[in-house]
Amino acid sequence: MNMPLSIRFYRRLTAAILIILGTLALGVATTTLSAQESISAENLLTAAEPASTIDTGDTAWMIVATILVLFMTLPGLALFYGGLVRTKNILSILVQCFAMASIMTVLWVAYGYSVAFNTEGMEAGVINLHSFFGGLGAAFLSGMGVGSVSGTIPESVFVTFQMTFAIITPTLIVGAFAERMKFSAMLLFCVIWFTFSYLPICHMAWSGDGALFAEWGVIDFAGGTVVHINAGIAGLAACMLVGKRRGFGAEPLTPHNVPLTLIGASMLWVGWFGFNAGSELAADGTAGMALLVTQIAASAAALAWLGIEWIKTGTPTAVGVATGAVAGLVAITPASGSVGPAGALAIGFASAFCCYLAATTLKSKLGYDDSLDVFGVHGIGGIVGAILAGCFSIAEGGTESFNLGLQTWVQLKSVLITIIWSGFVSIIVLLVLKKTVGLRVSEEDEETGLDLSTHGETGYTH
Amino acid sequence: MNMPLSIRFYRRLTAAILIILGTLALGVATTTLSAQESISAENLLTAAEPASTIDTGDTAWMIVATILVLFMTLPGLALFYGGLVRTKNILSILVQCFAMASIMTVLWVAYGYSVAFNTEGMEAGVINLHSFFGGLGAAFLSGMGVGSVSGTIPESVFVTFQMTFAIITPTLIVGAFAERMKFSAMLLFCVIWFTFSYLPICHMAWSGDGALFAEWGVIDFAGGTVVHINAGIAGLAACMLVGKRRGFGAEPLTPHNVPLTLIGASMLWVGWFGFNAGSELAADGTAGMALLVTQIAASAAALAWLGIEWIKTGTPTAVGVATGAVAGLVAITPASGSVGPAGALAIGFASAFCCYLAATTLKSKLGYDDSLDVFGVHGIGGIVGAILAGCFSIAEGGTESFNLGLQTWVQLKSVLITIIWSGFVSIIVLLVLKKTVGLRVSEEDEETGLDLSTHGETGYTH
Amino acid sequence: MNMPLSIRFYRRLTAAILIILGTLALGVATTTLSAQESISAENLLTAAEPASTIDTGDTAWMIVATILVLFMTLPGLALFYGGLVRTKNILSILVQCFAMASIMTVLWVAYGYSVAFNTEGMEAGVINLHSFFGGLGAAFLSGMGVGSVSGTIPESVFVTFQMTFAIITPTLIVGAFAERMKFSAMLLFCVIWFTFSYLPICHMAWSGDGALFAEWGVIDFAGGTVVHINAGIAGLAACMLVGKRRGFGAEPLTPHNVPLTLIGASMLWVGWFGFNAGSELAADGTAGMALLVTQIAASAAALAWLGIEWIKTGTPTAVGVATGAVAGLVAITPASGSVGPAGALAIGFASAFCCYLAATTLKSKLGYDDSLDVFGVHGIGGIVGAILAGCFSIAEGGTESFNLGLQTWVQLKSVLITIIWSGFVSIIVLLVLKKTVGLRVSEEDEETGLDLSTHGETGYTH
Amino acid sequence: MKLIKAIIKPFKLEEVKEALSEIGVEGLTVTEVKGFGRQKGHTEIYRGSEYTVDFLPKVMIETAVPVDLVSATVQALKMAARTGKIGDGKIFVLPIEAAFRIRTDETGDEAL
Amino acid sequence: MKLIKAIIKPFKLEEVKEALSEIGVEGLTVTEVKGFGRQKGHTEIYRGSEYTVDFLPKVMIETAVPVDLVSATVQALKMAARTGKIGDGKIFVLPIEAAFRIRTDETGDEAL
Amino acid sequence: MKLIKAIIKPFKLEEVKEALSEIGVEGLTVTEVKGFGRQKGHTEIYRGSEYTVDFLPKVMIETAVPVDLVSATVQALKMAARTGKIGDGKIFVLPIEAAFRIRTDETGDEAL
Ligand SMILES: Nc1ncnc2c1ncn2[C@@H]1O[C@H](COP(=O)(O)OP(=O)(O)O)[C@@H](O)[C@H]1O
Ligand SMILES: Nc1ncnc2c1ncn2[C@@H]1O[C@H](COP(=O)(O)OP(=O)(O)O)[C@@H](O)[C@H]1O
Ligand SMILES: Nc1ncnc2c1ncn2[C@@H]1O[C@H](COP(=O)(O)OP(=O)(O)O)[C@@H](O)[C@H]1O
Repeated sequence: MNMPLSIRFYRRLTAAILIILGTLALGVATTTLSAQESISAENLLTAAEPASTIDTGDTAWMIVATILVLFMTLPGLALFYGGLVRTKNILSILVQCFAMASIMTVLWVAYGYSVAFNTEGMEAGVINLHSFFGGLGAAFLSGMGVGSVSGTIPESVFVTFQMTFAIITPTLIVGAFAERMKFSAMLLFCVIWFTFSYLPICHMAWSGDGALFAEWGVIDFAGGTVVHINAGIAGLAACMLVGKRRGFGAEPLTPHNVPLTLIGASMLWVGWFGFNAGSELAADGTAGMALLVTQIAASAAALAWLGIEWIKTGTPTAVGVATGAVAGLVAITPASGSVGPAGALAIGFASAFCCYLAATTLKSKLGYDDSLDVFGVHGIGGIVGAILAGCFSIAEGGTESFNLGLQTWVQLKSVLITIIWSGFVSIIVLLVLKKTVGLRVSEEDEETGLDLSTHGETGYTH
Repeated sequence: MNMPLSIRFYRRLTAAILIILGTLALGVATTTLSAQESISAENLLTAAEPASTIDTGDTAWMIVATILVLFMTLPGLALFYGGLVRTKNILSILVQCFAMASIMTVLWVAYGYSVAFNTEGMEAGVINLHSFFGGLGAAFLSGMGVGSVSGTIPESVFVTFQMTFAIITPTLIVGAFAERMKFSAMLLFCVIWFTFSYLPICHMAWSGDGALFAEWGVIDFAGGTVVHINAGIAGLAACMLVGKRRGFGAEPLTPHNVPLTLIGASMLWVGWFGFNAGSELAADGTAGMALLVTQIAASAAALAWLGIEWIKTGTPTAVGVATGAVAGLVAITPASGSVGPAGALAIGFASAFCCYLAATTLKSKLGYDDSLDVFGVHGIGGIVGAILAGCFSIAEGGTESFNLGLQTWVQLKSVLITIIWSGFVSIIVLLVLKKTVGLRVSEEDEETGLDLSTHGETGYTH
Repeated sequence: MNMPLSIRFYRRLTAAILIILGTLALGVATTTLSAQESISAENLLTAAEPASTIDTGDTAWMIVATILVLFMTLPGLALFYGGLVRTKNILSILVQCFAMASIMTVLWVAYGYSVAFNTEGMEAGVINLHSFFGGLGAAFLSGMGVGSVSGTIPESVFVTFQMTFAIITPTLIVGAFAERMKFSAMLLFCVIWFTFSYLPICHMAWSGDGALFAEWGVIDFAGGTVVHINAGIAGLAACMLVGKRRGFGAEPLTPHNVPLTLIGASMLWVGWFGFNAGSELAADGTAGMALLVTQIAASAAALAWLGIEWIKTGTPTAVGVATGAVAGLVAITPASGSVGPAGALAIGFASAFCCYLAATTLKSKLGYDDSLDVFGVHGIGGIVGAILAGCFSIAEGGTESFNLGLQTWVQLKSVLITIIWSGFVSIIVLLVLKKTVGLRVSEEDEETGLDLSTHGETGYTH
Repeated sequence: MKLIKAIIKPFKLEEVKEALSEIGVEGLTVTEVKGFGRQKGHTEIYRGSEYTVDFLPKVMIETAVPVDLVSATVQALKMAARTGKIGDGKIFVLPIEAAFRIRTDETGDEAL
Repeated sequence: MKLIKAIIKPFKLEEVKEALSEIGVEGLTVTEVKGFGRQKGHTEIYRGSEYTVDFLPKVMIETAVPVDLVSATVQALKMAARTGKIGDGKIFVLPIEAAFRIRTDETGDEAL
Repeated sequence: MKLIKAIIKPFKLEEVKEALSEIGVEGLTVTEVKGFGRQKGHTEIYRGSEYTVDFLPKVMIETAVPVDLVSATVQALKMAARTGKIGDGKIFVLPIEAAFRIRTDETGDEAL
């Protein structure tokens, strides 16, 4: 299987480089032509405004939003994923989520925050290296103290809030190769992918004037490209290169504990308000509207998924309603700062339909084993949301300057770059790891379960 | 069983109509006589004050309070109830809770908010149709934008906060007919009951000048009538009309997973601070006091329940301490904006005693099968709280204008109207559904469990 | 076993009294010499400033922080501990945690708040009885109303926030004697220990000018001495006097449900932000920095524990990563208001190492059965954190007045006093209870499990 | 002495236990098992894909009875466990060569 | 009629079931058991201390077959359950004196 | 060869396993079962109502031993499992007609 893969890989490599270069050219052209202002401009590191002071209300909300986003990973995502695997692999999921949260925290402090948000060398209207990567000037949070302010909140809060995004994104990928990947390979993959895919995409979208997507004027309020598409594509690449689980297709690889999954889904749901309404970085009307549309999209998608199942199979399932809710939450993410209730309903429904197709029909047609549907839900949901965010956005400051066609093209371009970038980085890293440390545990260890073979523990003793 | 029921039903119908008419007349009379101001006046939709601006601190708190109340339903209530049913029905509870949350969100946006809070046609001192139902002027949240303000918070936050109340109330009812009701009938019942019982009672209590209970001057800070009595009565009606579970009385229908129930109870507990302290709609001294008295009442009731069990049976149980805490939380709800620590202690103790009697002696005497004691805890606890709220209230603005006897009468009247209204709506809807879609699953499906028969899934695989 | 114990006890009693007297003398001397200002001065009851008004942002944050700390106990700690015991004792842990939360709430209102925070009779620079115990002037919260203010928040919020600390501290001890202690003895022990050890230590550290530790200028931002060392020592004393579990050392007394433990650990983690960042009592830069360093220390310790296990046994475990995170959170607690990111990393790593040694090597060497490692994690972690808090603190208002050696000595002294005080109170109370109500359940009840024998219930029915 | 081994539907356990008590069977041991036979399994659904679960939950009762109680036991079992629908289960009778009560030193029929 | 009792590795259950179906065995009953034998247990780790877990998860299959199917059944079981590694398990053949189908009044080989 | 089937109290399992190992029993299979017998069940409480739980948790040990080990095995079982209190359990001895080790082609006593 190595030979054809490496061939395909080189083809893809060439293609990817060409596409990236082409898109870059296009980006520069479009930028100079349209010179739009970024709608996601509130999402910036506003280190440039030294006179600003702290607002206690905004700070209160942002501290809580930070806590809510961490809650999404620990225990939200950990349980959502943990319930879906078999008994013998539950602890492997939990350890992976805890380990990811811890490692990403340290890396974020060390260089992540700087590579993502340092604005050194960036200039409005100019595309250069720093449109892709931030500088290392803020590495180890140098220059940040108790008194540092970012917008109307302490910079420490901004750093921690963004850290929680950097935690959940690589952790999302874990679901794609659950139940079979080596612990060491999985950690290495996530660390390298974080460095070379999460950080640059985050920088392109959210670091302000001079950043690639921001210059285009992308609408990505809380992370459609940065978080969900980015992770979804990495998941797809990983599950294909790691290979299917033993027994995939032959035996039912069904959830061992559905209540655990629904607890996790609930926590993702409530935490997501921190994710979306928190991305406003203030306690104001936009945050309030983000709260409302998040709830609407999640509900619409949960209902749609339930309805599809009820019609198709007669049995609306618990895993279904939870997956639907998550699909809706994913899709509203990029749009949550700019759509109204009607748009949220539409995005929720659309996301449920597309993700349902992806997680059932598409997956079984193409035959990849994306264990917990990272691509089907986050990848596809993110794409649906990112594109519809353009369509349903209420333009800021009046409609005259808002060009729907152009905006949709901007959204598409950003989605495409994210797909290519994340896919490219993922494939390279995985191929290297495959040759070196190896991606999979042994057949016997997989049979025994990762809990016992890798972690020396069992989840439950009766 | 149909014949006598329908006879009883017509009798009740006539009685109910008479009582309602009588009480209305009484209401009008009392109102004109006393012309009190509503103590729950902060609970209003203040669309009439266009000059108000947002306070970031209040907004921060109300966003979080909203999230906390959603957290009470998902996963709080879902787990509290889920742990109490048998293994074969755990997923049915979870699906029902998720489905209710999603449906109510959509209905709230469509017409719920408008019917509950639109003040069109209302006038202080006048009882008319709009004292019972709001108009449809705010249907589909028309007129609400990112800039709309309600009091000191964005209107979007107020809408979402109240939405979470509209979510949890019908979801509470689910516990009464758990383990046997048809999924379709259950959804239809809840949707119609929400429309014709939740919305009007909410409007009567909380929509301000010109609303029935508000005109009387009811004290219902966070929803004794609106939420708990309303749901408790619907639960009682439903469990009686749906009928007992197979095996009720003969075999032990005991909880399958008590830890799940206690996780749920804990989440209800912490979420309840959003419910009660959030009902102040601001981060101030009243919210702080609501926080404190909520904690005190919950603790007092948990201790009392534990003590009663210890004395009566020698074994203080986990389900008992959790049920006690919930009983205390229910009872403090209407009173949380107006009582002090001592009142909270008294309300907590009283609630535990009454609910204990209801959930054990009364239920076994009367022989109805309220599976998870929705009536015993929420109905009875709500009544105890609503009445004691009058007794223990610290009058606002000095004691001279506060007449304890009159206030208790107002509380009683509101409780009575709620009981009759909710009971009446519930019985009608259930009887219609019984004749049409049918209320119960087949015996075999009940035996198999709703998880497999309705949802095609099993909760746990070992 | 009684004879030698009572002998040892009298020896210890004498020793303890001598040490306390000696240290007091030392304390007075040091105080007059150095006359430092307390760095934890924000932690005070500022009833003396009547002109202050409420800040809604600070209030919003502090209400949430209060909720988060309650969430740490219910369900956080309950699940963390609950998952670690055997199936037959899961409910005993849950009941104990619920009961403790309820009892401490009532006691806090009755006299706890007053004994801990009443400043009557205290004077800056003077050590007298009120340096150890507050007066009873605020018993039953007398004098506190809806309008009372403490700093920039309602006093009711301050009371409730501090109440949650008074709840979690004695509840921590429960882990030490899990699976064997009598319910009645356990309640009595905790109530008396709370009164005579928690309240005074809390008063000494946090009640402001004139309090023992505060006069020394101790750095204990969120409760290294007050909470963790205090509880850890009580746990050690209790597990030794209650005796080992049947089968300890012979059979594996392993966790019955590791996922439950990891859910609990996650909740402790997220709740801890309320604990640490909330201890600032405001939404400002210090709170933001506390948020950040808390996250860093938890992550560093989780990684370190994982790494140690990976190197030593080849199997990084789920229980390990969770225990590591908690160890880091414990250690950063006293330091969270005064250290920066680098200090947090160091404290996290150090804590993991020391707690790992304590929970594995030390425990098995000394042979005490601290069931859930209350001493190993909270006692040791608290000591490590309290001492390192001195070393890594960024002096407030410039470095010139900050003397590292002196500060470390102050930290050491406070740690020592706490160890002696808590140990002394614990031993006395336990010995009295042993002679009177008895500390342990019968062998048969222990064999059956506390769930059935004490609480008449079983956790799970399949 | 014979060992009677019956596989029945789980919800019939209570009734069977009572029926056996009535005819004087004083002890029995119950195991939760999964059965495969003529009765078809059910389908479960996970993210749109159906899986057939072949094994159905059953309960196995084992009781040692003196020879003269065998046919009464079999009869009682059949009456109490029967629903008439497929999947009601089986009864097997196996020989026992010796029996002991652990608590005392009783053996044979006395040990039951 | 004989009762064939086989203790096998859990992940072989599906294969064994199919092998038995093929040779005409129409019913079987499965129990989750823990086995102790030559195969060594594993070690688990809890807060730094290692514990040996002696008992390994196994699956016990019980099937009653007519006498003429016994050797085919044993053969099929052996083929399907064998991995060649220690811990593959055992097969025991026990006599059955009588069998009944609860649903009908069939007895003997017809009851299977 | 005989099949020894013992029903014991769960917490005695470890001791019994060691006692059997000592006398040379090399393998055994353990099932978690629920027992009903002279020993009374316990009462559980749920929201004020008491329920009697008749079935008690027990453990069933099955071990196939060569004929000459039967009485030693029974003896060891009795010693190790006895507490002297009601509910200690039973031992049954059943005939085995054939035994096979799945991994190899050994049969009879060699298969054990
Ligand atoms: N030959 C057999 N040996 C052992 N157990 C059997 C056998 N045949 C059936 N069973 C058990 O009896 C149960 C019921 O059998 P089934 O064929 O489904 O229905 P029925 O008993 O009505 O014929 C099965 O689920 C299985 O547990
Ligand atoms: N004498 C025996 N009686 C009953 N069960 C046995 C006996 N010996 C082994 N077993 C069961 O068979 C399983 C496998 O046996 P083991 O000795 O580990 O390997 P093998 O079957 O390869 O010799 C054991 O785990 C146990 O469940
Ligand atoms: N006749 C029987 N057949 C099968 N199992 C039995 C029988 N009698 C008792 N048992 C099992 O033995 C266990 C103990 O029996 P019991 O009568 O309670 O006490 P004792 O063994 O002390 O007489 C029961 O719980 C049951 O599992």
